[in-house]
Amino acid sequence: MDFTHDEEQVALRDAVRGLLGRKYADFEERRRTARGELGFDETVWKQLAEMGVLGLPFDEEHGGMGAGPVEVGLVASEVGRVLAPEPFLAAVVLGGGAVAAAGTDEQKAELLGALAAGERRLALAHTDGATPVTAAEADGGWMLTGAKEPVLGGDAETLVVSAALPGGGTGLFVVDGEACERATGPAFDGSRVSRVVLSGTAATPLGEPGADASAALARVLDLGRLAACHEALGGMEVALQATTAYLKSRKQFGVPLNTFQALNFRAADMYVSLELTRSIVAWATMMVAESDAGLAHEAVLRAALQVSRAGRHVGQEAIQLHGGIAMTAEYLVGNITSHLTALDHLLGDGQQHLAELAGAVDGYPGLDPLAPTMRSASTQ
Amino acid sequence: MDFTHDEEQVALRDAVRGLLGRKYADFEERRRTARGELGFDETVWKQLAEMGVLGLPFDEEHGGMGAGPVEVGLVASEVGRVLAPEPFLAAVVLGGGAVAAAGTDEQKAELLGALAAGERRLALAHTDGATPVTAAEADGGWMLTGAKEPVLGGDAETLVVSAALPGGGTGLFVVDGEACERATGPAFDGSRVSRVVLSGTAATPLGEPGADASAALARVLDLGRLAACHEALGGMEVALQATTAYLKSRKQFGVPLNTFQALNFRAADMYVSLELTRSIVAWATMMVAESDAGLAHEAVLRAALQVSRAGRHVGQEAIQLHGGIAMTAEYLVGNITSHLTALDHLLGDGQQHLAELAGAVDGYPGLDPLAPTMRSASTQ
Amino acid sequence: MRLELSAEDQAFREEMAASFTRVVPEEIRTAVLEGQEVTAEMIRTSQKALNAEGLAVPHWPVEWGGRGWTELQRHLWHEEMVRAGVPSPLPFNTSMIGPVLAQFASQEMKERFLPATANLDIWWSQGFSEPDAGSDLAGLRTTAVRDGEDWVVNGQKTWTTLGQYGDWIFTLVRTDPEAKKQLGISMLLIDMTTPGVEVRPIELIDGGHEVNEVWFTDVRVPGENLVGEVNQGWTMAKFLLGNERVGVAPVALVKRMLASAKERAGDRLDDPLTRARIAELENQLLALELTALRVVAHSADGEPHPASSVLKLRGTELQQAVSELAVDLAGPAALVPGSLEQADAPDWARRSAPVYLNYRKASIYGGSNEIQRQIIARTILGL
Amino acid sequence: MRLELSAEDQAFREEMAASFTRVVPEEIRTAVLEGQEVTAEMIRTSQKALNAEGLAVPHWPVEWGGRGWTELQRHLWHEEMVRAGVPSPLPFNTSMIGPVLAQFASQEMKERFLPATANLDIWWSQGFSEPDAGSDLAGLRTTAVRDGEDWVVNGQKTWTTLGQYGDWIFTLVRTDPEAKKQLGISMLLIDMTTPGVEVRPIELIDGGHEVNEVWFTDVRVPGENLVGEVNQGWTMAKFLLGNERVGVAPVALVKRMLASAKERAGDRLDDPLTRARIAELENQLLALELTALRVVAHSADGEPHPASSVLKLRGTELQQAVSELAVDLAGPAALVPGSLEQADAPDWARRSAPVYLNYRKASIYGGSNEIQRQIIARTILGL
Repeated sequence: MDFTHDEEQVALRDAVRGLLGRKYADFEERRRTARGELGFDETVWKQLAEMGVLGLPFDEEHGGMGAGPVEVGLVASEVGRVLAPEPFLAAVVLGGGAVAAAGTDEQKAELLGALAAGERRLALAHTDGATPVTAAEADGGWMLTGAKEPVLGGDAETLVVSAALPGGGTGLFVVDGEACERATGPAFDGSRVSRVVLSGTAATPLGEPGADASAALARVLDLGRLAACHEALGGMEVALQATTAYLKSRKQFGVPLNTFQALNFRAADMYVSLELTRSIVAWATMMVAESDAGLAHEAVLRAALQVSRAGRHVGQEAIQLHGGIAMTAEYLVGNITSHLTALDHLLGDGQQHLAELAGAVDGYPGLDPLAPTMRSASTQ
Repeated sequence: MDFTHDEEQVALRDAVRGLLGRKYADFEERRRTARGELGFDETVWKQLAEMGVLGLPFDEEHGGMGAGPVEVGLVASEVGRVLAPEPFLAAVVLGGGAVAAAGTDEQKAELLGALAAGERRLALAHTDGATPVTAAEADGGWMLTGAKEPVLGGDAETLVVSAALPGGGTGLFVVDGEACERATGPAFDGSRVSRVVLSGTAATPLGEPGADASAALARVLDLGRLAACHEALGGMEVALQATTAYLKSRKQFGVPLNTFQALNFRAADMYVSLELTRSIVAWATMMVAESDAGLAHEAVLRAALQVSRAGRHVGQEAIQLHGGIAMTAEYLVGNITSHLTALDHLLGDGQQHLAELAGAVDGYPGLDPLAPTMRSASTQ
Repeated sequence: MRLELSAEDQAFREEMAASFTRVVPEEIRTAVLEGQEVTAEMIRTSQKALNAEGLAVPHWPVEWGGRGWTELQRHLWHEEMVRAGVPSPLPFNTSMIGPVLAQFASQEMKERFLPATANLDIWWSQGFSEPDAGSDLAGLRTTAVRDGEDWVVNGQKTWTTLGQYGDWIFTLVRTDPEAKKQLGISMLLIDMTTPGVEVRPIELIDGGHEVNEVWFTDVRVPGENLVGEVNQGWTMAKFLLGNERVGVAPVALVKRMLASAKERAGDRLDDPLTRARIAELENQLLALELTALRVVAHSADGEPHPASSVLKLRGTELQQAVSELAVDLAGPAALVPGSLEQADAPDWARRSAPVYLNYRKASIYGGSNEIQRQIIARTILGL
Repeated sequence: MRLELSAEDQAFREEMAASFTRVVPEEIRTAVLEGQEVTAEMIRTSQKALNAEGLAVPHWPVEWGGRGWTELQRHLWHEEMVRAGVPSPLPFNTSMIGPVLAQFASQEMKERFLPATANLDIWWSQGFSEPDAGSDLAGLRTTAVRDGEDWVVNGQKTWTTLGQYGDWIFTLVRTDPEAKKQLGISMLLIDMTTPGVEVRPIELIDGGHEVNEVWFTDVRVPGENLVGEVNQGWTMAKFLLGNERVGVAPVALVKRMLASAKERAGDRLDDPLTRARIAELENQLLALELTALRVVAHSADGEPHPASSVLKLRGTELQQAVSELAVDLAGPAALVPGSLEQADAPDWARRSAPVYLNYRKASIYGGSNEIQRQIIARTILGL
């Protein structure tokens, strides 16, 4: 049992923090960049590629670094701290993750290699619009029809699209972004989000053609939820830091705000939320790294439930304890709250996770994080 | 629309407060009385009879005062303020209420007359034990078999017992207390509570023999819930008063506790809970007095849900803001919290009420307390 | 105790409901009810229509358009107005500067400004808050220096809501730099077209532009624009802030929001947790509405009921909770950009998160909820 | 990062689990697990059995029976002990006075008291709190006046838990009435059979008798019973209070309570709201347990991890929430008197409300949750 990071992991974190922290130390720079045509900074993206971050979780033979969920979490957390607009979650964790989970060796080498090199962005188009996407075989090839929305980072060069297979099950397909009818805009938190319409659009099956990729997809979604947890955790850390700093420096009625006990106690409750979240996210990360898919899925849901609760608590209180200033777009803290809200709704929110967990609640006496099955053997 | 009490109602409240407040001003006197053999003070009971309180909601022709839920609520609230151990809720509202709702004129005159005169206590035995009570006809009479527990004030002279009828439906029966196998003790809050076992015990049908009394029973339970709401409200009022008085007088670290803003804010939140509860309980009382059974039932559930939430909030915070002293049996405040807990579980708790309300939530656009149907006509 | 409204009040309520749908154009009310953008033009049209029927400023003195209604009737007027989707009359005009002018201004100033204010011929902005002057105004720095008959104003105001549409702004300015804290402050009316007045937008986290900074650089204001006496500003400010009784709890608004959320919930109403959450919110809202009714029913003598301080606190908490519910009901659709011309996600879902974020302000402005708790603890509980 | 325990720690955990069920009689553990009354005799029997196996005071210095375990091992020891239904060794002996004596007492005093303390041959009571001396002890009034070789003690202690079983009591007494606040205080060990010592029960709202007042009237205490130096009491008190690290969050206890509640829920588990409530509590408890593990895993150097202050706060909140759940699961059966010899309501249901009421204390004693928030705000956040 060890909750600490090793030297290499610390070095990775420091490097990413150095890059992103320097670039976006001034929040105005982040706003400018996010509002640019691309929505992120191409130079930073290239630098992330050079650091190996864009191939972090992929096998070395496919151009990756062979790292795991712990390292991905470290990077996501740094992204969350400064709200870096680079599409790490969308392109690497979700898009690349789908290829890594379901692609053939050839596909992995091609797509992940290009991704890791910063030459091609991927995105996972999974959430269906009103017309769910279906796949059909025609003329020895495949084509997709239907709509996906919202697609995070859906303006990527290459999309991985989930689709109902003719024989049942869900397939994953590679689609050229340019071949789709796409519209992209900023979501409420500034993330780039697309609607993707497919109308008999040519698609290449990811992995074995026609094979059900549900398990791979479920795994990727869990990896996405977990990375979102880390991103949220980074944001919450900074929100609390900013809040305590503000309470110490801002004066009202002639005295600093931290003269008011009620405010300090609420900051203390934010700290409690944050620390509990830190623990369960770290644990879920290790579960994903070390356990089978079922346990990993449950662990991710548990972490995401806690993140949902804590993210709302910390995000709302950060604004309230700041007052009006945190309502403004040019101040970091309110934007963190906005982004926490987006992360909470990307791949299922707390209430949905709770409902899933509640469904199984009578199947075991209690939880034991030290047991291999996560279940305590009996009441005793 | 008028939330105030008229002169007669104020006079009633003052009279009851005069009697109970004087008797139990010293909480030690209340403890002593509750621990006595009878569990309450016979002289006070007689005085309540003389004031007409024991016949308050019953028709004048049956020895009652012909008053309504508003007056019953006023009395219950005074009982709650001092935790008076006299069984007003058990004997008058529930026991007497059942007779008034389902009895023949003759039964009403006999039983309610004796109750109103302070000569005979009644109790409603409704909650079944492990063996639900069933009724059978034999030799031109009726007999009951099964167990009731808990029965509030079940050591009364006369019991009104609910029982499954042979032909379906629920009947109400009058049973001589001495004819049952009874055991009585103090519930956790000191209330006298019994287990009543019936083994072919002779019983007299209340009202028309063999007729389903479900509607009457439901009405009585609602009246009981409503009176419990008022009792709880009285307790909460006093709990908040005691808490603010304590915060002003008690010193810690050399200064009065009300120097600490976090504590004052929590007292303010208690006040908010109390005022919201006061409003909805007053409203439900008027609904019961003026509306049909269905609307009255829903109104009672709504009030009871709010009382459940507020009772826990106010009761828990009253203890916490006092500290250790409120954990002791000789101090009023902790006993109020205990009694609030008992009231909350007597006839269904907040979560159960919520589940019932939630079941109907898609049947109307919104609530409108000023509309005759309690429903707003449409979104607009 | 009596539940139903008196026949008179019941008739009043029905008359209000009928008037609002008759008087205010349907396209405006539909926009409000569906949560679409309400333009400044719509607000102007609506208020002029209301004013023509005597429904814009019923709480003003009768000689200036008031109606002499009871508190309960004013409550019913407000609730029916919100329920019908009528944009509330501009609060800066009708709840803030109007009553102040009616109370403190010279007859000449009243005649000049009050009719135009009621009719929204003048769109007023509020110029109280400054970067270093919050609830206590002690740090107020904007100065007005006498120069001949005029005042010369320099300084900066902030959080000026809808200031981009403002014709005039009522300001608090420091006229005696020597006086301590709230003393030495006066109220000055400033034509926003005067040279030296500059309105700068503040973008909020919901992406919208509803507040502004207003800068004053050597702005020359005629002496006659001073309200009341010099250095009487704090008195007027207190009067103004204490005067916003009606509609202090956004009950009708939250009811409308909750009913809409329920209507839009669709399949998610199959989820028992969602049903319970809605039922719980409805019950809390009912308790709040009943408290509001209790307050207005017993405030006839003009004395505020003690429970009135509960209304803003719980009202804004519920407003926020309902806006949070809407985001959860939207789910991933909340992420679909509002800027996309075509989308499957309905408009309400795409607006849900901005609305949620915007309403975080509700517990901050107009006396933050911490201030409300302070008032309850100190004034009511004596702590 | 690594999830699983090291092979050594895993073996340790299994050894603990096995030892506890082997060493402590089953009837005692059953009584604990089923929530029945645990008698003083059971506590004595259990602790003696543990002590014989070196499991009673593992955190003491090795020469007095300690085991030199890591913080993680001590955590596992404690959690497995609670899980097995073993009554915790008497905290007044093992967590409070034992470590103080080991640190501050003379060799002679250590030899006289420590073995008997570990083995519960002496049942210690705590004599710190007084009616006017809470967390800060500044108001301490019990005095000890030198008379020849002896001290003569007068005053009153309160909240003395299980004082009715006490053989000895460790007290803080004022030995220098001139010194300010916490200065001038000494620690004195008093044989409770000494004339002038009187224990008076305090009944609590759950009907139970677990705390007491202890009155001292001219109690003559041999000079040799002074711990350490005169007027060193505050130092020892701080040491004692800061020393209760292990088991600060009642994680295993709350887990046991929650598992029991779930087992007993029966039909009520069909209710989705109850299921969700349990699932939410389980998740919060998991987060707490992981935080406890994180703290112990990284406190090897003896420095408390910053997050340790979270444990008591959240631990007691969850303990209270689970006890509240149990009352709701019991429903009306919670009202069936425990005194009835026969009842259909199960024992757990009849005990549920007293347990709930009793646990209201958890957020008050041992440093109230307000004190915990203060510590977090000041020490960790620098506010």
